[in-house]
Amino acid sequence: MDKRQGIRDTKPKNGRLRVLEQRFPWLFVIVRHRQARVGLAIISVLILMALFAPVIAPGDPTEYHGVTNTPPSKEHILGTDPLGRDEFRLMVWGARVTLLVGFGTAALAMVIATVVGVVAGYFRGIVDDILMLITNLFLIIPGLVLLIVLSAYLHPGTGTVILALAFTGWAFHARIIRAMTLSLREKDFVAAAVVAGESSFSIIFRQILPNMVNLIVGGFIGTTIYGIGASTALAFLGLTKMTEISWGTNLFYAQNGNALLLGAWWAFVPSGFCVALAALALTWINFGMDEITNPRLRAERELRKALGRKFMQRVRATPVRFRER
Amino acid sequence: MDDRSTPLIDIRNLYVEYLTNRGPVRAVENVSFAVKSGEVFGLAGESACGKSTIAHAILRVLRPPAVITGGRILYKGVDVLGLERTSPEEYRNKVLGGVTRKGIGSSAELIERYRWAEVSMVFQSAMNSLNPVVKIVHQITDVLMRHLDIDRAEARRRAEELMEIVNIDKRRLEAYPHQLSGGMRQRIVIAIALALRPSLMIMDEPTTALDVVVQKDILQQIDQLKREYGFSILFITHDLSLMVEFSDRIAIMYAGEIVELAPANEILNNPLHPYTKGLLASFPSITGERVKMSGIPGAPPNLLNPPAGCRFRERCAEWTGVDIPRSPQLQEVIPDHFAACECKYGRADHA
Amino acid sequence: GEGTTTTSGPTTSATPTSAPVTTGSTETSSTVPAQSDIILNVTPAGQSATTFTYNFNPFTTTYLFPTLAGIYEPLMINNRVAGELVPWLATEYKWSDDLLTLTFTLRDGVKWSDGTDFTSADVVYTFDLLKSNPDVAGNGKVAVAEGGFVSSVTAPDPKTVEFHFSKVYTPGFYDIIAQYIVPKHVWENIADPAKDLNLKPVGTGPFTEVVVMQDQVYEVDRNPYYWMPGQPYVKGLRMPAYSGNEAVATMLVNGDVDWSGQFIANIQKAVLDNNPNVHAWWPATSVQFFAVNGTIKPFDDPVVRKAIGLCFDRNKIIQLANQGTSDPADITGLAPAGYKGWKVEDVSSLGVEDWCTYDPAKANAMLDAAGYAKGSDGVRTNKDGTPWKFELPMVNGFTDWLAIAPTLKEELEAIGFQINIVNYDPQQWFGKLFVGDFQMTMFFGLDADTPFGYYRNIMSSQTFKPVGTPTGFGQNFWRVVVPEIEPLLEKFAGTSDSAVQHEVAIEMQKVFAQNAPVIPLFTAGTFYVYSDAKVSGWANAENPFVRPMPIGQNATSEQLIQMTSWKPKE
Amino acid sequence: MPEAQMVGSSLEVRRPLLEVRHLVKRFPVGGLFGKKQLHAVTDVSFTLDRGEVVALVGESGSGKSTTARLIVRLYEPTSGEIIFDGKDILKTEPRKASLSFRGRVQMIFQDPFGSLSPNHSIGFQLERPIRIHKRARGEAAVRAKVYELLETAGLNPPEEMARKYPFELSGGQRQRVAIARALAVEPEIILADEPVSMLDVSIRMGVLNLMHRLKEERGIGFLYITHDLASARYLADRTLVMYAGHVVEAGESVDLMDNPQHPYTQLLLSAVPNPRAGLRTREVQARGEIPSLINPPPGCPFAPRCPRVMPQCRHTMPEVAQVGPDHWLRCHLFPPG
Amino acid sequence: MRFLLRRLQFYIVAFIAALVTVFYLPRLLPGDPATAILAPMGSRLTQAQIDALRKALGLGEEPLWKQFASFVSHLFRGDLGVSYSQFPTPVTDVIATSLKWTLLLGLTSLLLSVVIGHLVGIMGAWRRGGLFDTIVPPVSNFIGAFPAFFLALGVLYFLGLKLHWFPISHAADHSIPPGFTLAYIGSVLRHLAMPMLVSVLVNLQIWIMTMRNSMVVVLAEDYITMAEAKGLTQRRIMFNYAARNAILPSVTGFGIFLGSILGGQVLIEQVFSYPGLGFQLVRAVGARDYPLMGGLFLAITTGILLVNFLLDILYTYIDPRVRRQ
Ligand SMILES: Nc1ncnc2c1ncn2[C@@H]1O[C@H](COP(=O)(O)OP(=O)(O)OP(=O)(O)O)[C@@H](O)[C@H]1O
Ligand SMILES: Nc1ncnc2c1ncn2[C@@H]1O[C@H](COP(=O)(O)OP(=O)(O)OP(=O)(O)O)[C@@H](O)[C@H]1O
Ligand SMILES: [Mg+2]
Ligand SMILES: [Mg+2]
Repeated sequence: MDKRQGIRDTKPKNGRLRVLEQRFPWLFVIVRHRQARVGLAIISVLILMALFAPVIAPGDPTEYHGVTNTPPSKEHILGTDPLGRDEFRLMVWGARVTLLVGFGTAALAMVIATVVGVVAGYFRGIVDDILMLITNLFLIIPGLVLLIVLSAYLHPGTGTVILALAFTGWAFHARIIRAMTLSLREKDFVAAAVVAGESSFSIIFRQILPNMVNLIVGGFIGTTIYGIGASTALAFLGLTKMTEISWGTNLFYAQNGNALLLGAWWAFVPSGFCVALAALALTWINFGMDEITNPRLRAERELRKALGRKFMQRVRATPVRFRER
Repeated sequence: MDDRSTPLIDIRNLYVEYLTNRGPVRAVENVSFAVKSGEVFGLAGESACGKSTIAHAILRVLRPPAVITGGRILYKGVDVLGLERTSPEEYRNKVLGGVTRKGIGSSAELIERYRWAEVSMVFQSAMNSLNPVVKIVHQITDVLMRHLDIDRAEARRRAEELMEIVNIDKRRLEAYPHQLSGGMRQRIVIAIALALRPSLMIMDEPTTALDVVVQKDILQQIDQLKREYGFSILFITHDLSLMVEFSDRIAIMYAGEIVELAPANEILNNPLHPYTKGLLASFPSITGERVKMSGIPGAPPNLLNPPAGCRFRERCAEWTGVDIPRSPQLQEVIPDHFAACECKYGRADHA
Repeated sequence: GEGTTTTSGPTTSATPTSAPVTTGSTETSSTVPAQSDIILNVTPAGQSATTFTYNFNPFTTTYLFPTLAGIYEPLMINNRVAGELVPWLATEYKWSDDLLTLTFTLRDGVKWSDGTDFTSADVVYTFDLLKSNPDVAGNGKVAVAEGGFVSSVTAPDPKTVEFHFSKVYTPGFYDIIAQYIVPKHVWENIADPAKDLNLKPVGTGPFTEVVVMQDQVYEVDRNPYYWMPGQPYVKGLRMPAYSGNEAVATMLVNGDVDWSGQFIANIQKAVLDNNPNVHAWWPATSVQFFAVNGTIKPFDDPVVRKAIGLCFDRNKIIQLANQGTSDPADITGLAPAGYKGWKVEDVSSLGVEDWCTYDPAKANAMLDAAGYAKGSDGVRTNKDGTPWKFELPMVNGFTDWLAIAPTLKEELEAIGFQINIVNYDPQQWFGKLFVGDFQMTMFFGLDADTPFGYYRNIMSSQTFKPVGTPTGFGQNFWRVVVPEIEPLLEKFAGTSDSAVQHEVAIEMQKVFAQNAPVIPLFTAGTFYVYSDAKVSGWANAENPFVRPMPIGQNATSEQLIQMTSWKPKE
Repeated sequence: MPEAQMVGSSLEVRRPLLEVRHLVKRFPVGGLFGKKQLHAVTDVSFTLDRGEVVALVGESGSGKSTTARLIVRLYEPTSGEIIFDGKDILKTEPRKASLSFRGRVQMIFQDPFGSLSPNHSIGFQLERPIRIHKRARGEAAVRAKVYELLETAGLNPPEEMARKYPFELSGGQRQRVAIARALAVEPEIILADEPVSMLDVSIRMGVLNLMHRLKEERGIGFLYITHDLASARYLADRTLVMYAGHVVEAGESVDLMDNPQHPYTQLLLSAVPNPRAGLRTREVQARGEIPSLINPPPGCPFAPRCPRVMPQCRHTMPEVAQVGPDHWLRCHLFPPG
Repeated sequence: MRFLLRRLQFYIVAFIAALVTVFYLPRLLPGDPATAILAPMGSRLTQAQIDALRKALGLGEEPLWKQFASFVSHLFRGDLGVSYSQFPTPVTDVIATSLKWTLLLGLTSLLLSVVIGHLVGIMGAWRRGGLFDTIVPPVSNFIGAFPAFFLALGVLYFLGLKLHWFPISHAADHSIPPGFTLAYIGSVLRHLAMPMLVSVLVNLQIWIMTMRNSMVVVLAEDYITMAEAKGLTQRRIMFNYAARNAILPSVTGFGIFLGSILGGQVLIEQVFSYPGLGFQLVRAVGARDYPLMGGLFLAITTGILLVNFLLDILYTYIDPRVRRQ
């Protein structure tokens, strides 16, 4: 009967921190959630890599080194690619365009999504009907397919890729934001603001938007993943600006130079892993974000932290762990 | 505590905590009470004082991050908190007596057998406790077929019977929950709770979401059934008027602890604990003179970091200024009437 | 069947050829080899698809391999790597003295694959079809279509065909011999020759029997009535679908392909080292060049064009573009393997200073001397002060170009340009190119039968169109006109004397070298990969008897020579 | 016009500040083509003056909140008149209410957790109405006004309270903030929509007493919406009983609850738990569900459940009848006149 | 029923929107498609020939609306025009050859990933933080983070070229005549293995995470507590109570993700030379084959609309709540 297993308790937090946490929970998620923390670390490293590319890997990434497909060596720590370019430089510099496209897409898509979602949700009626019809259309039309078709009409370039990706990637979040706006609009604090005499503009910016920061941040991260993945895929299909250095074009040239058949893993692996790492890191951060919108997700983790994994039994019943008093 | 008859369920020194990232929320602290056969035992107290937590603990269906950190819950002499380690024989002897139910396998399964067959529960959110995508009939028959050795047809027949008992047209068995009104759903849940004729039925604020008229109607029906079948009821509400109307004995909870325990009339006519008095002063009357009422100033303490000693002290009008280092213990101030107020009634010498 | 002698192969009486050429198994055995059951897997160039849509109509532009040069055959083959004219359906040709009548003698014993005899009526019918149907395509179309040079085609007897010219134009010979001949008795029953899919083709070629047509594979087996005894050696050709060059590379490694026409990057290590049966030979048959828009200053100045020619490090460029599998081009702009016999052996004999060797210092000196001053930012300006800021278009999908883009930019900037690389999709780029809406660009090798056609396309006023009007494909869209070339062209077209033509061709090369209308970069290979796992008799560097690349659309007839040369594995 | 009288106190000569006449609200429901309407409020009339508390009671869904939201123009009425200070604001201010109206009529919502914006500090939320309505000028003045409001609402110390965020407050404190916010514009009338129903029982009295104090000290008129009859009796001068969108009975609170005349009021009162009476003694007389508000049948809405139903109840809505001084109802048992 | 009618309205509007897009997009763009298409056909084309081809391609001189009307009327006769790049094959024929393979690969991999993903999601959520849950979903995230073509190339190289387990390209053996023979079906399945594996690996995480999160939400519902209190078996709670409700959001998600799955398939088709609509689309884009692009886009979109409508019907079946709306 007497199971005196220890319960590891969490330390209570000081007041100011708690206020901050309530206001910007998504900032705290990262600290608290192990996966999100690792994710943030990874993505930060990748962003720093992009920002400090000239410092980390000095020199022109397109420079031809006279040797192609050399395995990693002292001069080329990640070898050279089929075009005789230094893989390390390509990987480091490639972060710039890929991350720019990812974040750019996310920023643009979320602006569209937020505007459409909030306008539709707030003004409702015919505006809502029309905007949602468009949104649903975009939702159902396959993104990458539309993207491929669009790429036929647009001039290949970073800007157009961002534009096309944002164009195909906003709809899902617009719908979520609209739903949230609709529910927030019914909240009494919005009604209270109306009664207090606030203007629609002020209500949207002061009352509704601040409450959707979580959603917008989550959507931003999700769209970034989409942007990175889809731009890489487009590059692989040769549909982006191919003279640019990005992880996608690196992979394209590796494949184009038959690096696989040459056994030149170093031509594929660095950029491929970077894409995967970025996507994984962002996915993990979003797992953390999920816990804000769904606090139930947190509960079990706390219990596990305190009791260890053993509390789970075949039949689910509240665990009994006596505490010494 | 009680020597006249062995209680049906005996809760002793129960502790329950929710382990949150801000530290443990001590939702139930050292709570002891017993429910006798055939009695309606009321658990009253304002919101968040731990009533539902106790109810869920009895069935061990508390959700993470809840942990039971102390005490015993003896149901017919078997400790529910140790069912995993109870032998099936002991359980059969003590709990089942002569009653035949579906066979019991391992100890691990005992908790499933104990649930509903022995103690059933009408949840606080009864409206939401029906599965929205499953027809009513299946939600009734699945519990029958799980615990009784009967076939589908028989289960269905019994389901129809149950519908009759709670006064709903049996054609409604084919309905989905959303097709029924709140009152009907509530009655269905009660029907399910009655399905196995358990010895104890926990009713956690079964009527708060309902209109007063419907509420009254349902409570009368339950009362009727209780007298017919003779089960005990653990009745939970924050509405003292309703509680007094419905229960035999009442425990008043405050901030995770029981502060007063007495027969219903005693509570109404002779409240001992200042909190109980305050509570009674929070319900204006529908009859008589309009008198100014005070309520209780302040707010209940945060259970994350409850103050040491008496938890009501901050709000108490009768506080004498004495600091008591640990929580006041329940003591029998007058026969059958317990109160936990050490600064008024002195220190008890037993727990 | 029982073979007879080596002389049964086609011979030629055509003037340019010095010696009779034979094809097939000529040297070794005296008997016709027994035909085999071997099926070769072929991935022809330009036919990437994961599912096939079937079309064997030679009058469309979307037929499948081997519609041209396989199912249908031409009168003669201009075998450019060998510098020979190979008689095929016609054994002989003759010009009339006034050069206005061209007479072909057809080969005896040729049958259509349905057993019908091949006659001059079929040839006449084919050219009539081209003439009367505006929407059918064909190599001979230019001869008979409106504005063409052939006024009528007649057949005095079943074995003779006469082409009556409306003006003297001897290079027209090559347009005529390149036309694939279809059977009159089949095609006269086809309602719309431009749109028929011709799924059961009847031809004179070695492979005519389409036996398998699945989503991802089709097979064409040998013609039971093929006129060349004992040919073809293999039973059939099977064409698997492939999504692109990289897919072919893996298929080659896996042993799934025997004959292919794809560029394979790093072919040595990627494929040849991984599969010992596979070999490659990439004869240089054309030249890739760099073109500048002659209507824009300073590109109208030959000095500037030559300076650009000097600024490129061709060896580096070749490494990047194709891992060194081709050679630097020279100031004639001609590819050695494409114009054998025409091209001067020694470029210095032209007496023009070399501008195709890397020498940026010299280029700068030339430009300085010509008065293009360098600004403080290192960018030169025109005499009117406009800086040399230009856009270099790069085309997605042309990976060899994309690979050298940064180098081109760097090297051009070293002599005072400022280059902005802009990416285009191929179709966008094509659209801009031919109307003259570009400043500078890369362009791939042009094919022509002789230097006549080649230089005519490059710098003649005959192919010039004003900016805004599209030029023909690969015809002087850079809009540099060199008047000195006109009399030479006229002289070439006005004679059937090969010796005269060869002399004129050298003059033409000189004119090219003096004016640099385009800047030659490097020779472009014919991407030919084969596996000797099943058969031998493949053309290769040791035995370069033909340019053997399998091509689906816009096929050249040379592949017929390879198709009739396979023999048992040694 | 008897309906108009139904609510007005006969003793008063001068016009009350707020007068609601024949207010009707129908919500369109159903699909694109559906012409179904939900009759949330039907023909509601009453008056409310400064310094007066009028309770609006009735069970869930009877249209209490809708009535309040109509008055503060959160919803547009289908028909009816809202006469405020002698002007029909529906006519003079179509579509949206003017700032001046909003400065005089405020509302408190049921849910103290939902009516405060979680992202702004208490101080900010109190500042906004002060700034919008220019009740104070200058940073210092505004801050002083905020502190004063917090103190009035019993939130001490005000400096600390102003810095807090809603999640840091208990339910009772939040509801006090909501009241302070309503007071910020110095209104004459406050519509309180179930202001205590979400609060813990022991805290409710404090909020009710605060409202009472404001009425007494500042002469603010309250429309107190609740389903708790006892608290209506405790706080309100007059009480209106609503059923399915209709006001079925109205009168002086104590009088109404001691002598309920309408069968529905009687039923309601009988169902209120009464510890002294005990559960078993009284039978509830009526059963059945509240009728659907979507395209309801004609007649008295209570007819289906009424123990004393008569044939005419099912097709005609009864007229207003006066049964005592300041006690009115709508029931066929009490014909007008 | 009303719900379905409303949805039907939407699908009709969506279909019309797709039609208009397909028709007008190429025609709205500057430049003449004919010039671009005909340009590479060789210098031997004469002007007369170009004009004739233009006529044959349907690039007439009629006013746009008339062209649109004839486009629509042809469409309803099952005529989507003639492919430019595969002239004179009708677009419908081109689509027909690829369609069955797309469906085979798409549906089998979708089915497999949905089934596996849901099972893993259910299991993971049921024992959140358990050993299974700590290993399987993160691994699937990690794999799913890689670009589809990257995985495809890896699988092709290791399982195909190195281990020779599966054929490296195409949908069936060439030597086996197509038909309902064991040999042919076997060969189709062997060829399906690697593309399907990649498709499943790429998509698995979507379903795992959707289901897992949805399960976690549902597991917090009161009716689950009630089911537990009822002493029902764990299996029954897991599937009848939890999964059955948790699957509802996936059903809607299913329709939305369908598009992205089709997009991902493009890359897989490319690597394995697998026949399918995706590759056709990329090729059509490369060749500026507007009729084919339009036809493919229309086919894919219509397919997705259709599936979504079927899902709506399914949804009303499994969620009784929407039936009444
Ligand atoms: N999942 C949880 N995590 C943390 N704390 C919890 C959780 N569930 C309940 N609590 C806390 O436990 C205490 C008791 O809650 P419980 O639900 O038992 O109260 P109650 O008396 O039933 O209240 P009510 O009348 O509102 O139903 C409360 O302080 C509450 O905040
Ligand atoms: N915006 C709306 N659209 C459609 N119907 C509505 C809307 N608001 C309220 N209703 C309906 O109008 C009726 C009256 O609602 P109201 O909220 O006024 O009732 P109430 O008396 O305040 O109830 P409660 O005590 O539950 O707050 C209800 O049936 C409600 O469903
Ligand atoms: Mg509770
Ligand atoms: Mg309300």
